[in-house]
Amino acid sequence: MNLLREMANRDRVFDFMAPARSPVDVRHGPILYLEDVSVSFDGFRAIDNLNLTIDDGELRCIIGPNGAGKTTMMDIITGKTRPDHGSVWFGSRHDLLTMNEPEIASLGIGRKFQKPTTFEALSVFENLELAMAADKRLWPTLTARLSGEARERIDEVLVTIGLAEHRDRLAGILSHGQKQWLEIGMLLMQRPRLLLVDEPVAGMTEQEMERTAELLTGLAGRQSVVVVEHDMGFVRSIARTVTVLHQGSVLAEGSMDQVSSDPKVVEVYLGTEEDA
Amino acid sequence: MSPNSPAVPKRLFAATLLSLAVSAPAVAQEDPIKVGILHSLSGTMAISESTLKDTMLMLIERQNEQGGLLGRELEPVVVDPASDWPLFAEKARQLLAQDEVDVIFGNWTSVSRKSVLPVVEELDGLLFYPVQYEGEESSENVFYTGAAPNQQAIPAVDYLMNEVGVERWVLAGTDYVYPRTTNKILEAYLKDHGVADDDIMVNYTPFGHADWQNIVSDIKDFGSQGKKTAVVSTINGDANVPFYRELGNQGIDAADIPVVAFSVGEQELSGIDTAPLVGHLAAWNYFMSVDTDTNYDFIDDWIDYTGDEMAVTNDPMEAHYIGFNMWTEAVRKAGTTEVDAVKDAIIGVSVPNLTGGYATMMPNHHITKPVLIGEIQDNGQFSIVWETPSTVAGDAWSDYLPGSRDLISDWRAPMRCGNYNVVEGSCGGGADAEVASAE
Amino acid sequence: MLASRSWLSRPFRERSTQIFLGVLLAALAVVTLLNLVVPAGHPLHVSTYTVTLLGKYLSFALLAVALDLVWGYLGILSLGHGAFFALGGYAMGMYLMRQIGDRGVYGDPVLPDFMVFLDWDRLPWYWHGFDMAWFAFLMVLLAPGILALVFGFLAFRSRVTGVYLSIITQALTFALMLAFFRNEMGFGGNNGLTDFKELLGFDLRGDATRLGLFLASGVALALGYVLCRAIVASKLGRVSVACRDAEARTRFLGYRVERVQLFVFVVSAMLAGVAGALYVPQVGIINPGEFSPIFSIEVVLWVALGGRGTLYGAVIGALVVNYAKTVFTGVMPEAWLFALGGLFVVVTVLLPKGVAGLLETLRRRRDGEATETSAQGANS
Amino acid sequence: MRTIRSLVQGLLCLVVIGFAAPAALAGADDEGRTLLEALDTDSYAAKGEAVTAIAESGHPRSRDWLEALLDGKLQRQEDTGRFVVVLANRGRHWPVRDALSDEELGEMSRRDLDRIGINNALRGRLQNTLALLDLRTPDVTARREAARDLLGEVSPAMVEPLTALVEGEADDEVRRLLTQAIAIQRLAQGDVGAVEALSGSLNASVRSALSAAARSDDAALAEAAREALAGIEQKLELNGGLETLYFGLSLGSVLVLAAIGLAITFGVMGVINMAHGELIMLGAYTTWGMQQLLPGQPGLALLLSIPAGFLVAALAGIVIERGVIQFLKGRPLETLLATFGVSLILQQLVRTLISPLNRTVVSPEWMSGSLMINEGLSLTLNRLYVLGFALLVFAGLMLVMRRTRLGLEVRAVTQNRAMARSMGIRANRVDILTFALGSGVAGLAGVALSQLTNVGPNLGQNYIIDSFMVVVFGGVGNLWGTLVAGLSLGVINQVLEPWAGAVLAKILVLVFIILFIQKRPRGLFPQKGRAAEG
Repeated sequence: MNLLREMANRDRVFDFMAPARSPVDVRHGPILYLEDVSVSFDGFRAIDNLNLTIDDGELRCIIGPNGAGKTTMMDIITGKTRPDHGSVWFGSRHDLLTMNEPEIASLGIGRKFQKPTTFEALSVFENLELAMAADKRLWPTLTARLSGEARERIDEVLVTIGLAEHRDRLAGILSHGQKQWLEIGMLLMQRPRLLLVDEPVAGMTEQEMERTAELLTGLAGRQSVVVVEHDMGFVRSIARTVTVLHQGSVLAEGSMDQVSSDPKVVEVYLGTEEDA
Repeated sequence: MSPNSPAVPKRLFAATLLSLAVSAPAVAQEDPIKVGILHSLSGTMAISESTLKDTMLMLIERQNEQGGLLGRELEPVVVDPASDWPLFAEKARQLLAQDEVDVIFGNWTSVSRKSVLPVVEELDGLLFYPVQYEGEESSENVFYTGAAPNQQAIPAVDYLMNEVGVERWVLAGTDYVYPRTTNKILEAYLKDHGVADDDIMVNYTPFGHADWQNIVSDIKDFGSQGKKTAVVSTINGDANVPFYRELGNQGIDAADIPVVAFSVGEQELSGIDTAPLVGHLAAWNYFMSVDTDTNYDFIDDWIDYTGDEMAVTNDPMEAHYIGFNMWTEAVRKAGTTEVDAVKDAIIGVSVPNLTGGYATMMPNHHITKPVLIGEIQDNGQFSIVWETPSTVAGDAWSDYLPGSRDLISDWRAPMRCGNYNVVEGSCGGGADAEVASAE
Repeated sequence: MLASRSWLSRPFRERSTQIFLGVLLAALAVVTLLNLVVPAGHPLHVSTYTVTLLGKYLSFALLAVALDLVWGYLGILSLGHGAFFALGGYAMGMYLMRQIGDRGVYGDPVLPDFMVFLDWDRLPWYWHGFDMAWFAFLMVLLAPGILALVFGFLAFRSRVTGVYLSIITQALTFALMLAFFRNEMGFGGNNGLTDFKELLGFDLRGDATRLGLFLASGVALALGYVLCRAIVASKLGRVSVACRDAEARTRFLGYRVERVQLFVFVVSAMLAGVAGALYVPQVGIINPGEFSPIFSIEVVLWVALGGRGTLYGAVIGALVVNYAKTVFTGVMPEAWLFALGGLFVVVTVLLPKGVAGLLETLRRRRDGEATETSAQGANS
Repeated sequence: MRTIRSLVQGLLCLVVIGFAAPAALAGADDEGRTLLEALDTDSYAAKGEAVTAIAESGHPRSRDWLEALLDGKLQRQEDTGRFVVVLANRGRHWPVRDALSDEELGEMSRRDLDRIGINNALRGRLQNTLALLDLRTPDVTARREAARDLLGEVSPAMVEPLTALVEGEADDEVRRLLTQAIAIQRLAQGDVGAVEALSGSLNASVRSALSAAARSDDAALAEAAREALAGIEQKLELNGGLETLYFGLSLGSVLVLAAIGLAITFGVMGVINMAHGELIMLGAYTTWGMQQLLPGQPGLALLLSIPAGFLVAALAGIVIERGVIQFLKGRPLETLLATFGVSLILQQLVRTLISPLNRTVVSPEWMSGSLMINEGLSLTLNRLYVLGFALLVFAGLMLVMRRTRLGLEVRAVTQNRAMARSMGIRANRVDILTFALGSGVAGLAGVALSQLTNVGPNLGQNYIIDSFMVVVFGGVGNLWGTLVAGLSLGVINQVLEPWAGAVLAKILVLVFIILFIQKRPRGLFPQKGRAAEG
């Protein structure tokens, strides 16, 4: 009986009543913090004691040969893969390892996949609409109506990614490059604090690459951006700090020049550069 | 194509010729009498039911060769309810409301009959149901030409108890109403005859059960307790083959533990390697091996009709044979195919059965039948080892079930009731309303 | 917020829904007129037999719409939707059984005949309450709804997808079929529930009741269609399409994919339950056969044949296949399976998007439209 | 037996004297006719006497008569009263042979013949009589068989002659069995000493006799019997466990066989082949057809059915692949629709072309009966063969997939079609071959199933659901998974069955699969790697 009363009286906030987004606390340091993270698949160590820190507002490029663990690292940050041990913190308040993908996404971590993944049966506009930051719980989604403000914001992004005239086309019939842009657009609609961008320029022309570089550098400062990329030219054009991953852990870190003169990096890369 | 198809154009051709001929005005001018045939031609029950459709077609063809009925030709209307129970109701409705048939011969499973029953009652049709069933039913519109439990199960158990000296009983059945009821009746009957609870083992399996290893092993164990043991099997259709195979392979033969089956007839045996089954028993009201001239004639007809020298006849076919003859007899008696007149006329009608006696339609819409016990032979036939001295009248309501002990059925005026309670002296259940609305 | 702007009213502003509802309601009205006004002998008369048959088709159509909602828009191929349909049917059947009262053959005021028959001395607990219509109708929704909720919760939480999900839905309905076949379960075993007398006081044999049931099925189909359209046209509908095509992506956008799936799945199951409840009084029997996996596969075939992911295609598919079945089983009882089997093969090979896809192509050809927007349908 | 013999001989004398008149030539025939006449009676008791008389007569044809009688083939022509032996009794007209002169008489109508009927009691007596005759044959196996048949069947009158036989018997096993057979009879007479000879035997008749004795009023006897029984029960328990395991493996092997073809068409190619069951059915019908072609040689027919069943089903598979599935590349769900249509057509085709009825497939001699491990545990031979066959098929498939060019190409095409094509693999050809392989294996399953269950149009439907369950439970695309899944589901089912009943056991297995898939959403052996993710 007492227990019941206690339950009833307690000034308790239920999970589903709590706001979906809670502010990220970056007063005490980095926005993303990975420590001693390891994961292995069937005995193969994809990530091996990885330590990585991303500061708020930073633009970081991560490079590394195939199989270095780049995508797996992204999977861990976004909650798709659980590490065997280690800790992953978003700001100083949020332990990402205790959350699932939608929760992590709601915190403000956006991700662009290596292979562009858009909703092919929906129009470009609808793709962006779904990505837009909003109350993404069930009932609000069901009853949601598009406000004029939201519409403007979508149109704005459509212009930014150069797909304004393809607004009502199905995403499925866009070209590879256009899909890349659409996915970047979806990232922008999410208004994330941290963007994880996996190979953004694959399949893009020179001009498109330049625009992407502009866009990403423009984002940095307000938002933190982590770019995984193979294209060295592109990396050189945007990078301030570069991290080199090799066999699941950090091989080197520093400016592009520092890194590229590092003998360990050269050794690793010379063997594998060609098929990158 | 099915064996009967050549007959159809031939018959049509003959009918056309007849209609052209001046000498046969009666056949040509009046509408044919429509006979609905409601048997599954596809799905799980096609195995059993499709021959019944052919039987009916044959009987109708023979009848037409003899000049039809009341000077009119008989026209079969065949539909396929596809072993789908709700579809049975729909097809019955189609036959009665759309095709306006005068009578329906059909159904095999209890559930299909239950499904059709409200439709036949609502639209006031006639249904002849040819398969042994669990009883506990008597509808004004249905004529049950198959065996009720007292015409099959009880005599079989009597035989085993008295002639074979069985003391321990395994009641094995497929889990549906017919085995459940039959086994209940048998349990009550056996206990009345002093069989202890420990000496009865009841087992139910799902439809089409294919893996009998454990159960046969249990039966073997149950049978090795020093008393003569028998299995009373109400196992349905497809499950029998693996059951008998397992029995044979685990070394149980009829001399050790005989199995008496109520659902295994010549047609089922035609799909089984019978060598290991020799000596197991079945109880029916007809066997193809019955040694009478009417039976041999029927078999010859059937073989000619199907064109298959190896074609077999079985109990439900005889039931249709009897039912069809009873109906034609009643129509002749009534002088019309009008349902109410036929219903009244048919009670008391006697026609020859195939076992050398007569079948009479009783007031409860069940018929009189002899009960035969046969042992399986290696050629898929039964050798008759025992039969009741006279025919047994079908009992709609079992005397061994508490719920139905006091019920009787009599569709003659003035009672006209399918479930008259002799203790309370009233017609129970829904029949009240029916009678009221009918009058 | 204005009522007309709520998510539920959105479908009424869509042209396709307006056409659908128009055709459906017109058909209901015409059938009713032809049944009531035109005299029986007249060639245009629609007999009560046909009305009941049409009513059955309409309840199947509702089931097909329910399946299309999960399959077409959520990408979950349920091979067990017959289970929800049957549960709704059983809930209705239990109510109808209780309505028989003492008019059963044994005249027991409480126990249905089959329980007397099997010597049960009292009603099992789960049969209580079904004598009240409101409770029974609530259970028509809740029984399938709760099963879908529990099953969906487990499956979606564990992210069981694709063919694995399809097969376990099949296992679900198969297990239920075996369970309902058991006489100990207290649902009448193989015979199921039958010999119903009346519904809400109306005699089930009456022509008016049959017409009423037909109309109720039609209205239920209309409402179900509108509800599904409303969900599909909402943002949630787009999210479910997103789940269908790129589940992981949807998660990374911050949507709780499993909750979306669960919601749509439960709604669909309840609709299927309603369809079952309408089906039972019209055919007069409910038995475990409706749980059979083959029946559920057939439902999938209706949807595929009509055109998946269009809702109205599901309706067309259900009507076409069942009408064909009725005609073929009567006209060519020996060969109808060839016709039906052939139909499935031909339609799949020649009309990959079903009848709806064909209609769409024809419409576009007529309009001469070059927009590719609607050309790209759901790809499996 | 001597007592019976003297009695019968006395009777015989009387009869012979009565018929002494006929000519000497006909004398032998007359004796035979008299013996047979005695069988033509309605009383089974009198028939029993007549059987003994025949056995004791030493007539050269007596054994033939008894066997014919046992088979229901000893008949009498209605009008002439001539005794005949029917040679084949199917259909309406039967070839017959004169029972006395052994002369072929051509065909007679079934109408004109009256069968000399027997019932089970008489059948038992006949079998005993034949067994007694067999006990004198030089063939040891036949003697053992005969001795085993006598367990529990010995009548008081037989004790004495049997005891004499035991003394003259050379084979230990026959001696042991006969001693037990006699002991059972002595036990029934209340002889405590007989228990000793019986203890330790697992034979069902022995147990039955001991159980009866344990209920007897004689306290000492009951006690001794109970003790002996306790010992037997203990041994049986161990056997019971082994037996359940065997049952489970056997059921599992059926599941594996049914599913393994699907593991290829569905698991490897991604075709949701609803017609898989009907391909199994085709294999079973091939066995039936083969037996029709080779009447009287069921074993040879069965062996030939293995390649034939494979070919028939594989050809059907090729037709389905070319006719339907090749148009549905990359639309797996639509293969479900189309192949379901194909399955309906195939079923109805069998119904119309062959028959809606089940067909008889005969088990060859070497597959009937069981392999006796000990008296309490015997493994049914047909299931043992099926188990072995399933493992062989599995091994063969593994070999094809792992060691042949085809297997390599199949794996290449399924992993990356475009890449495989660019490397010069003819993907279409690989598709055809893969589908044919999967279908052919389904045909093999059909050949095996024809030995266990019905051969009818519904055969396929009974296995299609189970097959999908097994493949999915094992992990799509993994042959080992299918093997392990099939066997383990079989064992689980059989372990549960005695405890929960057949229906509930099956339901529990299904629930288990549902829950297991929650735990491992991609089956027992999931396909690995990022490629498998959606």
